Amino acid sequence: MFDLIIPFLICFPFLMAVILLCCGKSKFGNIVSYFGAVVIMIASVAFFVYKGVSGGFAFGQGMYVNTEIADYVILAGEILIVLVVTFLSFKYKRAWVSLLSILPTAAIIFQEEIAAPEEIEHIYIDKLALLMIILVGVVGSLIIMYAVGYMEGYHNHHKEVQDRRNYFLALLFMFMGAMFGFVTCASLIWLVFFWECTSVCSFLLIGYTRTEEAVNNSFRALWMNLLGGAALVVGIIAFYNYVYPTLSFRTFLMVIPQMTSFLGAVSLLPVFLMAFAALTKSAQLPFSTWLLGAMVAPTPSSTLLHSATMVKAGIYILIRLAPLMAGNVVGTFIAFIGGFTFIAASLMAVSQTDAKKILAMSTISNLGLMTACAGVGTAETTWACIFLLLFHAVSKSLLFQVVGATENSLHSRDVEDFHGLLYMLPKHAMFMFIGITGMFLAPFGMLIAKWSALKGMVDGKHILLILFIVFGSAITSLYWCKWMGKLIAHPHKEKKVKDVTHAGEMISFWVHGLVMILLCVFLPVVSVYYVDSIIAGSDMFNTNGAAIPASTMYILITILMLVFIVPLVLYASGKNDHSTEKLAYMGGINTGKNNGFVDFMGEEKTLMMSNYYFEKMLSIEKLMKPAQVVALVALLIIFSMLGGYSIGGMF
Amino acid sequence: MGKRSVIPYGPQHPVLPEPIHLDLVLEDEKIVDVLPSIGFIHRGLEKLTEKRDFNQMVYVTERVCGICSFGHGYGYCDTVEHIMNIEVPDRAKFLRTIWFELSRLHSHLLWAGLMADAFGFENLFYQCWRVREKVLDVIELTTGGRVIFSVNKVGGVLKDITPDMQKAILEMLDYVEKETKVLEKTFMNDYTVESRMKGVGVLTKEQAHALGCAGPFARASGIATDMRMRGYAAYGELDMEPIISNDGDCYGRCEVRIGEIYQSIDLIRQALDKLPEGELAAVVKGNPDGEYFMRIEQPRGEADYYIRGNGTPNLDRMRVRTPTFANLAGLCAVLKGADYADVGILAVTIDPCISCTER
Amino acid sequence: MTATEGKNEIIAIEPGELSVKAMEMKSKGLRLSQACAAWLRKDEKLELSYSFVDDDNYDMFNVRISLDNDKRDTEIASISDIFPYAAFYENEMRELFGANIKVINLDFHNKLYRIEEETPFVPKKEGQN
Amino acid sequence: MISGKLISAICYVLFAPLIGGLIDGIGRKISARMQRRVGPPLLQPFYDLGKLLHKDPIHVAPSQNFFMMSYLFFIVMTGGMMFLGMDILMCMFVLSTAVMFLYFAAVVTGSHYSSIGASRELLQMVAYEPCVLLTCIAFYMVRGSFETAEIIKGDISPIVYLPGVFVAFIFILTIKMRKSPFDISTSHHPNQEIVKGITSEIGSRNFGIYTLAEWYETVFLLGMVALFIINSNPWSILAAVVVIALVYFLEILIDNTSARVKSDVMIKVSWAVTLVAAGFNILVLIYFLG
Amino acid sequence: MAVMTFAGAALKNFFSKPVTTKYPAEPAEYKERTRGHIEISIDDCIGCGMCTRCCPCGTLSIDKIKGTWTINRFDCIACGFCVEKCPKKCLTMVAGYQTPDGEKETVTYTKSPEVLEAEAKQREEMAKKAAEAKKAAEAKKAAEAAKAAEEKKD
Amino acid sequence: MYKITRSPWVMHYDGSSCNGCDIEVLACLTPVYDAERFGIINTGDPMQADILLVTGGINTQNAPVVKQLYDQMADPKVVVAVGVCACTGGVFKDCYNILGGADQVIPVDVYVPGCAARPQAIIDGIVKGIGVFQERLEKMEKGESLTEDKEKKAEETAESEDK
Ligand code: SF4
Ligand code: SF4
Ligand code: SF4
Ligand code: SF4
Ligand code: SF4
Ligand code: SF4
Ligand code: SF4
Ligand code: SF4
Repeated sequence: MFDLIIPFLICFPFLMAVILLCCGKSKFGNIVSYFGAVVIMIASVAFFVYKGVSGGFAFGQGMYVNTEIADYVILAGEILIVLVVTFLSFKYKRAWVSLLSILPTAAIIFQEEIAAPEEIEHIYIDKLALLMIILVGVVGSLIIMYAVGYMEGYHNHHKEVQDRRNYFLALLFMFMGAMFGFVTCASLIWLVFFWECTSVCSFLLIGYTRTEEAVNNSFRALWMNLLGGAALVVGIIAFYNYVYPTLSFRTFLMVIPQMTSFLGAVSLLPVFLMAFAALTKSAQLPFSTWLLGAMVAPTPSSTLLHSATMVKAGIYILIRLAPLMAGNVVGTFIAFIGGFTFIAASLMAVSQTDAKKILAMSTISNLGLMTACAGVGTAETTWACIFLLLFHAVSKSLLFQVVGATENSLHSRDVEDFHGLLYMLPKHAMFMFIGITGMFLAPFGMLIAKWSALKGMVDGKHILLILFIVFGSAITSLYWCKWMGKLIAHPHKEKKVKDVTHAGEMISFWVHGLVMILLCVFLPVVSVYYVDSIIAGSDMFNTNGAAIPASTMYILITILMLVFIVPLVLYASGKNDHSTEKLAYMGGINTGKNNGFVDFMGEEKTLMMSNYYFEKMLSIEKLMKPAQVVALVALLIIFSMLGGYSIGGMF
Repeated sequence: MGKRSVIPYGPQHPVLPEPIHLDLVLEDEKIVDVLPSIGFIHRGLEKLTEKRDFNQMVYVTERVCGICSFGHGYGYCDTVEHIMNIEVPDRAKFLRTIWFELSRLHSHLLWAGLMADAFGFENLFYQCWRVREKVLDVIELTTGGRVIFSVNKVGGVLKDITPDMQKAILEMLDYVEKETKVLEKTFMNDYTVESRMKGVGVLTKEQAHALGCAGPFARASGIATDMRMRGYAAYGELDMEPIISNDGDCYGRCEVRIGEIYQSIDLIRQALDKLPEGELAAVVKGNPDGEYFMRIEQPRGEADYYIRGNGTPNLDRMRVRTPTFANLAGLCAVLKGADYADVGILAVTIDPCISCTER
Repeated sequence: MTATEGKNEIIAIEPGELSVKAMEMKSKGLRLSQACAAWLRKDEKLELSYSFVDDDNYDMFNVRISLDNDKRDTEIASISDIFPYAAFYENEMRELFGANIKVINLDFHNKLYRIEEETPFVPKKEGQN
Repeated sequence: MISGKLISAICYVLFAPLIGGLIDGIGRKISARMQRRVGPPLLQPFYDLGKLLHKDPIHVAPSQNFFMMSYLFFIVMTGGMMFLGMDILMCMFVLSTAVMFLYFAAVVTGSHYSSIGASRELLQMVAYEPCVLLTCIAFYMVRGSFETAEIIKGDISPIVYLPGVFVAFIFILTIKMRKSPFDISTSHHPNQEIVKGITSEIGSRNFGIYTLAEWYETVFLLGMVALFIINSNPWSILAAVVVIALVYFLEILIDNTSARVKSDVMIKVSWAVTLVAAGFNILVLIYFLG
Repeated sequence: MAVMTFAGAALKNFFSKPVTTKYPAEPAEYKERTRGHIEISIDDCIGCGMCTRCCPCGTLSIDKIKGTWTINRFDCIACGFCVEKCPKKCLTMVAGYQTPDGEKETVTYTKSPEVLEAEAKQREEMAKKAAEAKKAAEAKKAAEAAKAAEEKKD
Repeated sequence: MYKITRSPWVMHYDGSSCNGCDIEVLACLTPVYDAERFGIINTGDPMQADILLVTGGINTQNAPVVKQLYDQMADPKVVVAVGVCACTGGVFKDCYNILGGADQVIPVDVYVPGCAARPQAIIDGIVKGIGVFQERLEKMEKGESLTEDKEKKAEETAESEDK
């Protein structure tokens, strides 16, 4: 009975989307959305709990072997997607993009038709899938709740954008449905469908405002993702025809290591193509630009793309592929690209003042770290990868939402304008603080994940990756610290800001913050009882036991909790301590306050302090192209290597 | 505008003890705009002529600045002497030259120390100032003061340099020459020092001319102007060439000043060699009536004196245009585009004297 | 090189001629070495002197504007557009002597020194205190 | 065994200030002699600390007091963890957290010198962090553990395998100890273009706390140097002390013979040294051990 | 690209004796000409006031009758102009600076009683003489007047 | 009672001085006089300074600056006026833009005469200031107000001005 939740989770969002589309412009959409979000959240949590209680955690579970009707629906869906893409690309005079949709879809349909009939499980639930479900379910629903409030404020300010908020919400729902499908399906055909589905949804979301920039960016996102999709299709076809004739994803994962011994590099080609697809989806270099462009859309869509869904789809695939990449050339190159993206994106993040751009660059960079971990493919790094994914999803979602809400109140999302935010919008500043600490600081989990990643890479003797990480993490701290410093700094001007944040948004913040803290506190529990067993799962590493011994873990956590608690104690104890307040030092010419000084004319001037950005050196304009070239070259090298082998192997 | 910092520099700042204030606009640490503000040290001493007679004014003028105090006293006296047509005895001219160069020596060593201090080289600062103490010893020996000499008067000098003192001076010169070689090695060759000076605050010859720069600041940009070439005091009888550099950056300015340390040593030796016998001062009668423009070379560059007498002991106008005043525009020019970390260094490379700038 | 004392001339001009003169000096490649004002107590006269110097032969030309007491408010066009660094001198002359110099490129509005007393070097005019 | 570690950690907490202060005093004396002057008395740092703690506490923003206390706490914790024989990589993460609190204490005032100093402190972190992490990793490669208790147990001193890393670490030490040419965020001398930089707004008691934290940090950092030397042979401790003395003297000499460079040069040079010395060393290590 | 070029000098310094003077443990040495502060041999002063008039700071004051000479040492720039101008050469510039203090007190030198007495006497005498002279003059005048009157009569 | 006399950190502010006294203040720190023997450190930062050395007189523009720097210093604190300019205005006291010595705006504890004040005199002045410093600390720890003390001082100087 509970197993029906899976199709429910996939279909219900689509249903909600349809309802929303029918709502037109009415306010009714808000209620529908809240309802839908709550239902999805409850359903996913319930399913998770049920699985835990029923012992379903122990093993993976496959289902839905016979799915003829569903197959037709999916076929129809695929064709629908092609039609939509073709229509829009002709409409916006980018006809060539439609080829990227038509050809692969035709190929995969053809492949499906000619494939020998086989009995495969179409849905497969294991702990990894469950993790993704709960992540998408909870974070995604919160984002939708947040979106309802946000769009209200957004359309109040942006009169120039046509109000199609129900359409927007519908897209968000569709996206979630596709995500649920993607993480649970075990058929390669379905996988391709859901993949394309997320691509198109994100395309439509990005183009929401229909401005020229939005259209450009949305098409960039579309073609890059479709290219990934095409690679996926080619990979599947290659796998079916040259490696092993099956369309089961699980078989794919299990069979490849065995085939490598006598097929050689040919068997790695599908892995590489799939990983390549993941790179596009996870916005790794050289495909990072689409994620940056995605920011033209209203904040909830960026939140959704950046945190729990879209980009995580790529990582999800990479985690699945991790064991296949361990120690081989594909893994090495994927890890290289990941590591390189980590450091390059961090560098670019340093030069940004736009909060959303910083978040975007940091997303790309963190995804790079995850990609690198997956690419290394040992149990330890995969453990780290999963934790990174978990923490990143939560804190990024929180950060995006807070930034969006702050922007609605402050009318700016420039970090420089966040100067003294703590005194203007204290709650927002606090949540930003939590989000940022979650991203890189003790005691939050990212740090432990990083620790483990480093250890794994040292064990694997990946010197280049180690260098990427040690240099990259130094840079990471730089841009986050800068931001945090801005929040608490003494304000330039005592300005009052009207807080227009909706209750729905606030609830979302609180839940995120709470989840964040709980995750930290229960990190060992999560690790020992959950993540470790993903790693030990049958299609992962089969190694029994944790990647990091629980005892070490507990010590670390104790220390880190101390780190958390002691300042609070100090803060409390320091409250009624005697200390005299002095004016800040300004060479003796402050005008009786800390933010004004006597200027050259003897008049008062406001003291402004900005952070460092190194714009001339590190701007995106300057670094993106060369970084893309490096990554592209790496891709070409591995591609020609594998292609060469494969062609050689075929004849 | 968001990425810009607007901050004050000074008036109280340990790198440059003198109070000058700059409004800076920074991008990261790059200076994009600068506005100077002075007046923290303006006394209005030029107006004291109404209350003090022209003989007392010698002591006031000496206190235009405590570093080239001698030069100001000299410039003032020379201008008055021109107006009153006083023929200063030759010995006095030579003695004045020697003291002038001693004060240049101590001033340049002081500058070198402050420069070292500005780029955070503590030990070098101490070294320079330690050497400078030797010069001060000699100055105290001959004049009785360490920084304010008070040996000038209208008509000549008050004190003589005895043969014993001459010997002491020569010994000191040898010592300073030796030590300067050590300093030169570090100032001119050290990587860390170079990284702070080479290419920092470049001013081309054209710019320097267009901005009216003076002294070593201008000479470092290749402008061969040195008022000593006008031959006042005994300079006409000594052998010298202006020292220039074509770099136009802080390194060039440092090179010029170090060259001038050697030059001063050489000039003092020459002057001692040629020191004529004779009176120390001429007799002064009457009051100045008339006007004169005088230009001399202070350690920091050209200083202009303008004096207007009206036949009474109280002058109508006593005006000092000091080198730093001329170099302010140049300073602002080199500051633009420099790093914040260079502010101290650039301020010091013009060898600023705010005290005399504002009088 | 031999020592050259250089010329030292004073050239009297009318207030209106200043810019022309400055242009002329500039075209000759001269440098403005200083500008100053003087208040002659006996003659009750305000004098402005702009000194131009030649760095090659140490010549000095002092361009002089004399203003009688009743004319001391005469407007004088700033030469700071010709010699940008004249601004400091001109600001000083205006603040301390009340010379009515107009359109200075970096105008401190009588706040270069920020002194309490107005134009301390010249006596107050009748009707003012 | 556990108790042994505990004792050493307690000793650290109790005596590090004494040792740190004394080291500071010796350093100042040596510096003075290099400048050919007599210099302050040996116990001067303690007099200074005493005075600072007796003055009226001041702040610019009230939260400074809290940030400074946290800074001190985390520095002590960093060293404590090391002397407890715990994970050295974690120590370093805690150390960065400590630095962050100092950063907060500076920026919270919004004043310009301390903010610029704080920004530069971050740049310093960017400059030294890679090397510090690589050092930990190098220890791990040599000893197979991040735990200091394990690192000191080998038969051969790690420095034998890690000469390049040692050089890089010494280099980075100059930054951490705020010595010229890398005292860019604040310096012990008042000749900084940003006055006292990150500590500009920190006075009286808070500055005392800062001083104390610096002493703890000095001992911790010199402890890191000792890790390169110490092995299972008890005599190696003596060798470590000698090496520490030499290293410290070298740091002072460097301090006394260089100008303060700018931040870009600092990052460039320290990254280059890290990459060349430490990176190459680790590469070789991978070949030989792997 | 040389680094640590100063190391040689620094090490040499390190192994040489510091140049620091022992002041204040040992008293400072002054040069003969050092302009420290002004001393007066007050009894030689004739109270002419030359010094007070020539002092650029207006530091000095005298009271001729009381026989005092007052200096504010916290105001004297030790320029030596008064020394130069004093007609009796009773002022001398002495090495050794005036010690710092918490108050800016002036110092007053008073002539010794004998000298004062002598001066007073002298003044009296002078006054007497003057009076006598006056008397004499008056007498003379009177005599002349009388004479003139007599002549008139004639 | 704790002795804080061994660690007087000074901050130097150049009022309207001619530089003569400033360079002598700096000269105190250099090898020949080496003020650090007494624990004296020249810190540029009022937050960390105990003794304010003022050189030069006070003019309209720097009066608020001196006052502010003084206010920023933590108690107990001491002011030493170095040079006759800072004591009385010295040779410039008749200038139109000189208000007088440092005591015009802040209470001065020790006056160091001289033009320029000799390094030895400056060292002596600081040492004298240290005595005041210790007294102030003792007062402060007893909970007595320091301002009273300063006000009295200011009054006194005002009186002496009147005279
Ligand atoms: S990143 Fe910002 S500026 Fe760029 S397209 Fe997106 S919203 Fe516009
Ligand atoms: S600044 Fe932000 S909130 Fe304001 S109108 Fe623009 S987008 Fe809307
Ligand atoms: S240039 Fe400076 S040091 Fe020289 S006399 Fe002028 S004020 Fe003094
Ligand atoms: S100094 Fe001259 S004026 Fe004065 S009493 Fe003597 S003779 Fe008379
Ligand atoms: S020195 Fe002579 S002329 Fe000058 S004021 Fe004094 S008495 Fe008069
Ligand atoms: S030395 Fe100079 S300042 Fe002092 S009393 Fe004599 S004349 Fe006056
Ligand atoms: S000038 Fe000499 S004699 Fe005359 S009052 Fe002064 S000290 Fe006395
Ligand atoms: S006391 Fe003398 S040396 Fe000192 S600042 Fe004043 S005039 Fe200059």
